[in-house]
Amino acid sequence: MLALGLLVLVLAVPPWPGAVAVLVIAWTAALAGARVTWRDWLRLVAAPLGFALTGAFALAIEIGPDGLALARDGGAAAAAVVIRAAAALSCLLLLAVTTPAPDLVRGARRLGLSPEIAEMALLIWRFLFMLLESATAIRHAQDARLGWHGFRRSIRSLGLLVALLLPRALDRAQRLECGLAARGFDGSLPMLSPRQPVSLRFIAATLGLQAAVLGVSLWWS
Amino acid sequence: MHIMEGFLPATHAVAWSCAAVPFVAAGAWKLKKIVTERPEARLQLAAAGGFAFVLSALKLPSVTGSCSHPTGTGLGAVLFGPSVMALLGSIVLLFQALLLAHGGLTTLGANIISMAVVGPWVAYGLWRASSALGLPAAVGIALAAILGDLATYIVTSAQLALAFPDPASGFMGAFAKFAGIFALTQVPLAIAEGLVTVVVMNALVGR
Amino acid sequence: MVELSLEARGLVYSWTGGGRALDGLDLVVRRGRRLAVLGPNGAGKSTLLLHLNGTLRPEAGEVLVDGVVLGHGRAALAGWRRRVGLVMQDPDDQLFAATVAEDVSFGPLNLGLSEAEAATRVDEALAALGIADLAERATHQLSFGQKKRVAIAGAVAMRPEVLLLDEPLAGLDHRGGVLLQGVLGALAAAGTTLVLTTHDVDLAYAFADEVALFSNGRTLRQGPAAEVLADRVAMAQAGLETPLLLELGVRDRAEALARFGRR
Amino acid sequence: MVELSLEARGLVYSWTGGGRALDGLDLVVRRGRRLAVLGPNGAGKSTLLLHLNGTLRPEAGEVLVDGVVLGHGRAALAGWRRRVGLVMQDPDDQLFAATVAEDVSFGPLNLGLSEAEAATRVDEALAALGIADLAERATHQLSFGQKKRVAIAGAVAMRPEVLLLDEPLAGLDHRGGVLLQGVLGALAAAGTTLVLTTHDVDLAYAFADEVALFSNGRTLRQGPAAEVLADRVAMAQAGLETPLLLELGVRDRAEALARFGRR
Repeated sequence: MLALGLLVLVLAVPPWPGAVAVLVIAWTAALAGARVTWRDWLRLVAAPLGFALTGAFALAIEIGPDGLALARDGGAAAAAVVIRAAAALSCLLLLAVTTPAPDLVRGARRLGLSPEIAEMALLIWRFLFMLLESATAIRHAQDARLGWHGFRRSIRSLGLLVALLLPRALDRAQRLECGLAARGFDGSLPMLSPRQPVSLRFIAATLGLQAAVLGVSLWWS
Repeated sequence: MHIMEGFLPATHAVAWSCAAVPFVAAGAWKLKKIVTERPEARLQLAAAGGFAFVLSALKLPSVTGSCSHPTGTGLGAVLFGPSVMALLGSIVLLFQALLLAHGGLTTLGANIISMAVVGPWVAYGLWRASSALGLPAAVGIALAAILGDLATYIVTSAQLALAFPDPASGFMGAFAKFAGIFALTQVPLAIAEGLVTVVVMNALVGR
Repeated sequence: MVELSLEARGLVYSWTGGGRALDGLDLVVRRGRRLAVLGPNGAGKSTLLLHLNGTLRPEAGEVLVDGVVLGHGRAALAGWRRRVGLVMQDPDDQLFAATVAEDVSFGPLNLGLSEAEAATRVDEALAALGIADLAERATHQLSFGQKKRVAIAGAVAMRPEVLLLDEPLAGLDHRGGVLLQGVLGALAAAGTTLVLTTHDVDLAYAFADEVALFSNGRTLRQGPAAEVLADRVAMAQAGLETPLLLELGVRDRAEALARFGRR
Repeated sequence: MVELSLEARGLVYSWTGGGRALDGLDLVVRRGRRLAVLGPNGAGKSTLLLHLNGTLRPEAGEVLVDGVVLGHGRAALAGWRRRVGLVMQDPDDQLFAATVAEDVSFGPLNLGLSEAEAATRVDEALAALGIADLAERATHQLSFGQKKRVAIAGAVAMRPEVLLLDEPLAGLDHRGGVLLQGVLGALAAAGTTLVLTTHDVDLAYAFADEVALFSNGRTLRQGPAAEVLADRVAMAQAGLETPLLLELGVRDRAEALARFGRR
């Protein structure tokens, strides 16, 4: 909730000072509020760094009549985009570390998402963890037999891994079908969704904070 | 190639999301049709979605970046048809954003278009064309994987160019810029992925 | 109350590609008892369980519930599965939902119960398995032992008369095994008929009233646990060892369990 | 020959999202011995093995091979894995190729051996595991016990000095377990140092020279098998039972094994 609201704000307001304020709030909320360790948080933040840098580089240059050149104001424009993206990313991650994805799917369902899609999303969620576990185990086993030393071997190992994983994924689906049949599976997947308590005080505080960020950035510019 | 969270301006984010809606809705409609006809396909579809996610989480050797979407979604497209992949791909993209910080929520629409719509359709079309031409399955699928990858990357570059046109040379200049810079990372990635796909096909056929 | 609960007569089933999984198999499950289906790997134990709850259809032979031959039509199967629950060996083959409570509610809702009734059943089943505190936990974060208990809760929530368990203790350590045996004992005491497959002779001895000894898709011998397990000829034929306690001459099970408190 | 082979000093490793898998773990593996790493599920046994062959990198602490701290650079890791082989618990995770011979050749070919040399290694490894007749079989058609042995052959073909085995007997029935123990015994006799993890106290007693007792990511006690297993306080702390044979007062392992011929 806090994270989603902030995310909208980031795109709506100019990067300075709105995005910077959001960045600070998101980091504080994650590290102090949600008690994420620095190590985990930095690892998450670092993931899309490559995209940010190459993308920003593209923004900073221009193709003029005499070929490539540093763009006028390109540096500033690139910096603005990067700051905004960093703030937005922080909001996304704040959401990711505080709210499990199934809760989001259930929330979306309450807001009118069709049950088939919600069910499919939740099933994919379950499958992806099972398959991720298998993939990690296979990767470790290959590594132990020197399968990931050198480019050619790595390509081969990865290919073998994927080839092993695909039939496994389908096999898993078949076995799950068998296991669910024993519990009366007839094609639909009914289940009781947990209800989440909503804190009014939290919502009020969130809205207040967001209004403050909006106000400050509008006043500044 | 995922456009990261917050990289697109608000108007573009909204526009791409709107553009993605009909495809996802069509995918949802197709999904309903498939599961009414074959209830057991539900679990297979979910397995395919999970598989596509795991592929995207695997690191490709010696190249920065990870396996991209087309292998997984392309494969799903071959199994279940490309239209339903728009939906599965969207779900997978959402989870990627949340779990791996690949892509994002505001850029979800743009990423859906490039990776869950264009990628699978290109891969599917190539696969159909190659089987119609009587090419070996391995060749067709490798081609589908490589070109599906490249198509995705071209679309992404175009999306970025539209959002940030070059002050001097406009859209075309910006497109050349983004495409040129991302080629450094994306072309080796596509080739590596094509090679991997060949190994995959050989191993699957050998089984 | 009839004493007989489930019965398999001359079941035959082949794998695709040849090879008989079941080869004229007979088995009798008596109401309120604990039956261990004991045999080496590949003897056809899991395949049997899938027949006993109607998931697989035999090529020949039949399965009877309370003396009535069961069909494989939609309605017949639904009634069958209401009465006979199955817990598979790998809990990942049975858990599909994102959280524990959601998963356990699947069976009761399929029975056509209301949301409120289903919620009661979920609480009851989680309590019976001693995992009420896991209700809101994410399925993929559970340990193997926890997953096993959630899978069993999913079956228990449907209140079956007979509960089939495939290798319920496989992969569990001592503490996990003891815990699960306690839970199964309580279910048995509450009147549920239990059928479990295992290749662990000590478990069969410690837990079952009756043992059916399996080999190559057939029942070599079925009878009281201590008798069957002490039959050296049949046990050797099935490729199994005599339980250590029996070998040491501790014939009385109650005494054995009291003296060694194992498992 | 140095007596020391592998050593772990103060290993610390946390899962993403908190929770310590290893919490200052120490372990000594002596050359030519059979060490059982014994502990309940979730004690960190598998995580330890992944550190001992360099797959995982500890947050603190270090692993030494013959007294030299091992780095995680490319070259160092290659040398490390050449000397320390790993066999994981689920054979389905480590059989990648279509046929048995092809799969077993994966490691030798990665060592840079020629096809002819690799073929020799494959034959040798299959013979050591007693499965020379399976060479041309498709991996997915094997039984569970056969798969386990093929997986071990895949590691043995690299001729490691130390072989790490994660729960090697899990899921095997009596006959399969006896067979595999024979094979492991032969490998040990040929000079391979064996480290196996298990939660089965009887297996640890029957098979290991030395036992390292694990609990919550730490070594509670390491020493001669009979001593550690008879330490009731430490065993209870790890949530394990005393092996039945020890409990019965059969102190001499050779005698125990001769008398009962179990496992």
